[in-house]
Amino acid sequence: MARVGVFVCFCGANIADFVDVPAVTEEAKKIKEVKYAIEYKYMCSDPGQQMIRDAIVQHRLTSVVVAACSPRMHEKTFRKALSDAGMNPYLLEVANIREHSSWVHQKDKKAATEKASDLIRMAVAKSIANEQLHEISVPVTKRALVIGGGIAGIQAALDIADARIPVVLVEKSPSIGGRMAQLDETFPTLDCSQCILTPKMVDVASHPFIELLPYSEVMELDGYVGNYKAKIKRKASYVNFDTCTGCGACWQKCPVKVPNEFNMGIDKRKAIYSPFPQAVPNKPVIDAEHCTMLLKGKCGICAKVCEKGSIDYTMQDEIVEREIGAVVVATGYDLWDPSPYEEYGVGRYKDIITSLEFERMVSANGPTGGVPVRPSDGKVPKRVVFIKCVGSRDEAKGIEYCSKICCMYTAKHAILLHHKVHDSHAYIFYMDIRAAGKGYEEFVKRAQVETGATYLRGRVSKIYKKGENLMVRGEDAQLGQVVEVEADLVVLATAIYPYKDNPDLARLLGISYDKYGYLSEAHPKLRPVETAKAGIYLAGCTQAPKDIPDTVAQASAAAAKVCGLFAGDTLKKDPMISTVNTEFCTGCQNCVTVCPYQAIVTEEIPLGHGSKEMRIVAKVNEGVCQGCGSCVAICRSMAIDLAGFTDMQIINEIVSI
Amino acid sequence: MEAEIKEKIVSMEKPHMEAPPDWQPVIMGILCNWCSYAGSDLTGTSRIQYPPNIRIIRVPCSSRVDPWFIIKSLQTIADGVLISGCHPGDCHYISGNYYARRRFLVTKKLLNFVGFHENRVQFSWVSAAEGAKFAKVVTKVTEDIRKLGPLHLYKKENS
Amino acid sequence: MDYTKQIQDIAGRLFSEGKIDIFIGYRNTGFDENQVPVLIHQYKDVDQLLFTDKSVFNLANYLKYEHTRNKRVGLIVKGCDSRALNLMLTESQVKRENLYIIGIACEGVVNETGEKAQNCVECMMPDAVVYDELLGSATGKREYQVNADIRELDEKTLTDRVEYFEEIFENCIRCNACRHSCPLCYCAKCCIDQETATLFHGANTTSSAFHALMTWSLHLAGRCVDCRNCEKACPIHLPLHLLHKLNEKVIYENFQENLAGMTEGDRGAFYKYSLSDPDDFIL
Amino acid sequence: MICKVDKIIQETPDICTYRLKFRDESLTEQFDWLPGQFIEFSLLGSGECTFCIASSATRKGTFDCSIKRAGIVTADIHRDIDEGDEVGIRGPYGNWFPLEDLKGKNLLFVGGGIGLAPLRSLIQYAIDNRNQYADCTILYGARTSADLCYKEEIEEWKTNKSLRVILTIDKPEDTWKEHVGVVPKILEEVVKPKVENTKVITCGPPIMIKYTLLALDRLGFAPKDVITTLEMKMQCGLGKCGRCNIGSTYVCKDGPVFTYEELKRLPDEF
Amino acid sequence: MKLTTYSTDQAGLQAFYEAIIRAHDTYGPVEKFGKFDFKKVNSLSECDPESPIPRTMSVKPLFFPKSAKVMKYTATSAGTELSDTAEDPLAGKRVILGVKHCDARGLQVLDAVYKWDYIDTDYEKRRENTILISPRCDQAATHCFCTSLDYDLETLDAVDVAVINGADRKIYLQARTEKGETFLKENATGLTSANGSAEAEMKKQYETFAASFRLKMNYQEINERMQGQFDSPTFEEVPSSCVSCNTCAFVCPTCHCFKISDEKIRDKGVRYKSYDSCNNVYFTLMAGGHNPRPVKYRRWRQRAMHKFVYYKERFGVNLCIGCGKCTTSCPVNISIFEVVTKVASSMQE
Repeated sequence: MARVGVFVCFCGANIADFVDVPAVTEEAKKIKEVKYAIEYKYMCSDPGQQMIRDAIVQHRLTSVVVAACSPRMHEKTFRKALSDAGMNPYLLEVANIREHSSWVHQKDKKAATEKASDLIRMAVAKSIANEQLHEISVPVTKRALVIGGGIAGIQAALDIADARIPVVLVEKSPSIGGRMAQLDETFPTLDCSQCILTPKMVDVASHPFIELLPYSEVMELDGYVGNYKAKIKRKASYVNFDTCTGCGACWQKCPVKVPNEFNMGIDKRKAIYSPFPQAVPNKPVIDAEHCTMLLKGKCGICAKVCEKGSIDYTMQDEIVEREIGAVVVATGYDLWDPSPYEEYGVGRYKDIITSLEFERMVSANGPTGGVPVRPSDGKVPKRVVFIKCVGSRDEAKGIEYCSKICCMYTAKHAILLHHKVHDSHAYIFYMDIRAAGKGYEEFVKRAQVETGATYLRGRVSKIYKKGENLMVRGEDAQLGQVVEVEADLVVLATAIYPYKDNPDLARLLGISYDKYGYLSEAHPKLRPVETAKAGIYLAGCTQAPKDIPDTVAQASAAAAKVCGLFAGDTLKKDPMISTVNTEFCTGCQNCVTVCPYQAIVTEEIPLGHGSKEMRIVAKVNEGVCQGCGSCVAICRSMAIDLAGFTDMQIINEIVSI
Repeated sequence: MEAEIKEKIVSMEKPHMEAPPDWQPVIMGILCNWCSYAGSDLTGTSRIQYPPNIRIIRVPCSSRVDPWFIIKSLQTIADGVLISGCHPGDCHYISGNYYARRRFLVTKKLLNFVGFHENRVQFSWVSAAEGAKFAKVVTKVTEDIRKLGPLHLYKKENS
Repeated sequence: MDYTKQIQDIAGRLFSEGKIDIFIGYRNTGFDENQVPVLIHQYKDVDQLLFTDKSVFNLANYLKYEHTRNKRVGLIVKGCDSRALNLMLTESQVKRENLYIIGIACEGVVNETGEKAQNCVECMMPDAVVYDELLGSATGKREYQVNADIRELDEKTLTDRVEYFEEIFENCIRCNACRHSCPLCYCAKCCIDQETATLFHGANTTSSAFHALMTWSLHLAGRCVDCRNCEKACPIHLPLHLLHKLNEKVIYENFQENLAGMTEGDRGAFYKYSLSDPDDFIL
Repeated sequence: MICKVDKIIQETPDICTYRLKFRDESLTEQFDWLPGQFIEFSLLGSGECTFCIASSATRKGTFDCSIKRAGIVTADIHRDIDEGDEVGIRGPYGNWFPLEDLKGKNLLFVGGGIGLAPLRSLIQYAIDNRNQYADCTILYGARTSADLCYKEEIEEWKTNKSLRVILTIDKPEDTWKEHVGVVPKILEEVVKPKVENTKVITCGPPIMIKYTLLALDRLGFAPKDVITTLEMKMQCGLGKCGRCNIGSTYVCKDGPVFTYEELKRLPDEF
Repeated sequence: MKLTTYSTDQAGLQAFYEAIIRAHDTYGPVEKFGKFDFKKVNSLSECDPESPIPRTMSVKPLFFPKSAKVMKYTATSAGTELSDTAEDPLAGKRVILGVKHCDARGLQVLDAVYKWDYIDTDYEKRRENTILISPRCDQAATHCFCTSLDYDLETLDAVDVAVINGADRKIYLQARTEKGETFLKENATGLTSANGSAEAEMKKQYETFAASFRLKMNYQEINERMQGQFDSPTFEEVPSSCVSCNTCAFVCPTCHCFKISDEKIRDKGVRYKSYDSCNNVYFTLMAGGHNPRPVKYRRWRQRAMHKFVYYKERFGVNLCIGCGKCTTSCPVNISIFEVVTKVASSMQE
């Protein structure tokens, strides 16, 4: 029974001055399905809404058309009026006769009136095909998974946990801390990285709402927003963390030496090791690839020296499952491998190091005790050349983007060098100095003034050996001439680059990534923290190069998103989502391909009634679908339809004028 | 003059069909909710005037537009169709307008191939901030179609 | 091109080894020179089989019917047929493990007048791309060429094209033979089949025919493999390939797409996008 | 012919009865039908559907069509038609129950779900011509009590001393006081009809018909004494469009009322 | 019965045709997309009445168009108004040239169903107002078997005027019906009367024609045998290569199944009656999902049985007329001749 009520709004003079409202109402009455039509001064006012409510009851209306302003303005208001009258709010259609007629055709009242009538006719036709829809509620598991225990992961975990939401923090290395733990001092304030980081690390370890899973990796993520299930591999550490006290006897006695990743391979660690002194948890793990006991069954010294008997060579990888509602991905960054710069002699000359190696050297807890040394002969370098944009902004050899932090940390390095080696001199080859940020420009100035560093604008074309030293030949673009600098040490500010396994992670999580491997945000401007998949958020350099403040800000933003998501017991969703008519579905899965949210999965249903043979059909996950309709338009068999914008509704609109 | 007439003949579907004197084109506008519809609202709030020939349908995303909406519109009342979505990269649904863009190009070329003038079906990217652009686009499309005259191809009997 | 013997041997072997339930091939009608598809269920019928340059029909079409579903099927595919089959595999319509595919490195089939068919002359990939066994020697991918009829029509004025196509749509009787004979039109409920077409309107009028054919060709855009089953099935002999070839040309020229069905997993141009797709037609 | 919808009665969640009367009242007199005949009912814009007339011509002025929401057109009918709306009808078409043959016989009506609709026409006819027929028994079943049609009228029938009304539903329900069980079972176990001088008129879903026929067979009914009405896709109702062909029989002209004996002679298609 | 006969030569025949086209609303076989189809013609050069068989479509669309308006209506809040469609474009007096005998026989067969019970007045009117001029076939096409079905050229009243090639390039025009006779007499300018003299020549022409048939069946036997073959397993085998494309029914001169569909735009609607085919899966699909013929072979069985058994049972004539159009048009060349002979012969085994 189609009984449509049409309510035409004067909007004071806004509509009435340019559209003949009574004529429009009369025209609406001529439509067969319209059983009631009336005009009023302000439909959105209380009396106006009361008219709608009364008419719904009195005239047993089955759908309501309000001809007024844009649906983007008052659709919610009128929907509420409908539900107050006991009618499904989605039986409302709004004909936009203000923004689309009276306001834009002010010179031609006749045409504006005609157009308003047509718009109403379209809305009536659409409303006849409207169906009762109900808000979708999806239950939520209030537990967050944070992948990565760097500063981004730590910050996100703490912020979420402080909101009394349980967090599972997964870190692949034995300790949390990440890249920030490797840094000495941080720009632009030169406060000690460890000093500000370690308290946070300890907070994580002791927080009642954080479950820390170090030395672990996420293997699988199933489900959808609010209802994910993660499988996490806890790699065998061969040390019983419950009993280990972290006394260090084992790693002192261990005979096997391995290049130390934490110090960028400058020094050695043992096969049983804790990555750095302030590690959290401060428990050692055995590196199974190098431990002779595990490799050959000989040795066993650590087990002997351990008073607690915490060493267990039989330990196996363990898979743990956690039900979670949201994920924050904070896997950080890797350094770009500068080997394409052959002209620099990367790999050939020992005294060319990366800035992170330099960072470790100048670090007080670093392998050289805070003094930079030349890898070739251990001498303290006096003339150090810093080359910026190694890889960054270089389409030919490297990558197109700017790594964002190199300008700043190179300035910092110049200062640190000056602090550690007072009679040193820094030469810095740069393309541009990008120092946008609070106190950044000042910091660069400070570096230039305080250290007297020579900033040379230009690209380095060649580095060659001259005696023990390196000759750096480059162009000084400001002078327009070639310069050569003799250097004891060359530091390359290599680009930030995503981890190689980022694409794997992205596939595992079902989110998208860009051509470099950075995980993609849902919208570059308006949704920089969300991914395309609902309930998965990004923090830190896994999304794009960032400095620490940006990373922390994004981590907190992600945490806020998680907290927002978990604010209610269920997630409320607009019911305007896709539905599959399995009878028509051919199972071609094109919809699965085009869905930007992976909201469509497949299921098997019997071929016919009671048939044993099965066929594949598509199934929309209500929790994930956002209602864009991409799948509907590509579905050839018309098996998918979009509630609220069904084919029938749109065609009704098209054929009604 | 002659060249003009010739131009007219080759660019028209049915040159011998004259438009009735009081004829006004009808244009079906299909706009995505997040950019173009918001943009058209802005046109309204800014009181920028445009020809009253367009009838607007709101869809969530330009990727919701199935080519047969266009065909159906052309077969019923419409003399032309305008479809508008978000600028590339701005899609509220990430990638919808990219899929739509491909479909639109093929649809447009195919319709042109079977005899619809290319100006009968037009597409635009209008963002929520481009109220003035929306008015410009509608004006252009309306004038284009007014020049082409009424559409006579494959119309439904009762349209 | 005559692989009659090899095909009989293979089919015979497959039946005797119990590897297949049905073999789909070609046979002579016994009335004239025409070959028709035949579905063979047992060993004793294999000597009916033959394959020459008159083996035109795209046999992949039979995989969409109920009587071959979930059966183990052996069939012969030429280059274009195999690409259709590839798409059917990608779109989960058939299971690869149920098929034994005899691929042909096709030298082109002939049309009614005995000349090499137009689609074979312009064929870009005559070799079967998916097969268990390949007959003939593969010649590889060829240059893309724009269909001759399309080129000719493109040069005509709009008014002329209107006249030309009006005739086509006017003469269409909407028997839907085109849709039924297309291997890629496997939908159980086709949107242009009149009975389900509440939204499409069912009458066999010119406007309905226009709507149906346009929708149909857009559903096949980026998927059509140019086997011309549709055109052969059309009782009115409408040049249906024009619609498909135009789509193919637009897609090939603008999106640099491979031809439909060249690799398994490739769904066709409408199911992916590139950031650098042409944008100049958009205001 | 244009009819106005006089009243819509929601029988069950998916069945509505539409009480129709002619817009042009002069047609009311001309329009005459016998129980078992059908009409073509069109909702302009959606299409046409075949429905049996569910009321008897002995009750003139209006006539009823009970429509179950099943396909595209019926869904549109349910959605779009409102009291006072106009619909198109053609008819009446088809044959009717062999009223003459039934005279003086005991009548046993076996109906299931919407299948009561064609029987209702005959039941009303029989009530209005009560003296022409002997015992009348009505066995009516549905899946649940909510799926029973014509509830009010059934209550009326129950109070009618000359009718025996037996109701059943498939599965027990708390408030249900009548029989429980599928129709064929109740037929054999509760109704236990006399075979002599009895004609059975049955209509219902195919599965019910199938088992009812078997049950009747066991009870000893001759096929010629079992009458049913067939549903078949029809479009013209005039014996032209060819849809309702079963063998050389046109259901729309030679049917829809057939005896079981006649059905047996048809090719085994339905 | 005496048949009015005229004789002429090729040029005379052309002149006769041209005169007809000038004076009457004339239809003829026009070449479209390489095949001949009946269209309205304004001059003889547009059409070729002698165009060979097989042609795409029969004359059926001129009597039973692929889509015909049944009625129009408007529905507003003021009420529903029905209106008859505009004048039937096919109802006027007209002449059709180049009708093959099988086409004409097809119409005769259709008459049975159209004149049964409810009479389709549109069809009847179109039939009444039409003169069929039929050049006799000289040579059977590959799939023709009309002679086997008793629909040979000797059947008298199928066409109104028969055009027969005689000896020495003589052409005879013979009126076969009263309507034809009146018409022929009215248009006999330039023709020579040849009443009674050409019988032998015509008979001879027919005999040569009949001898050119490759397909022959014993219809009586087949009809009898088919009656018991409803459950024949052959039905499941034979049409397995069918692609359910419906072409056969659409081109068949005697297939008459149709469907009714509505088109409604704004408040105006049109109801159409359009071709349909029993090979279509939806043909018997009922609301609610039950379908008595869900699989291909059942639909094929219905088609074959209807053509060769049911129609005969009901109306006394066989529905198939042996024109071979279905086989020619079939994309996989399934021959109904082959199917029915196989089914009929399977009983013996």
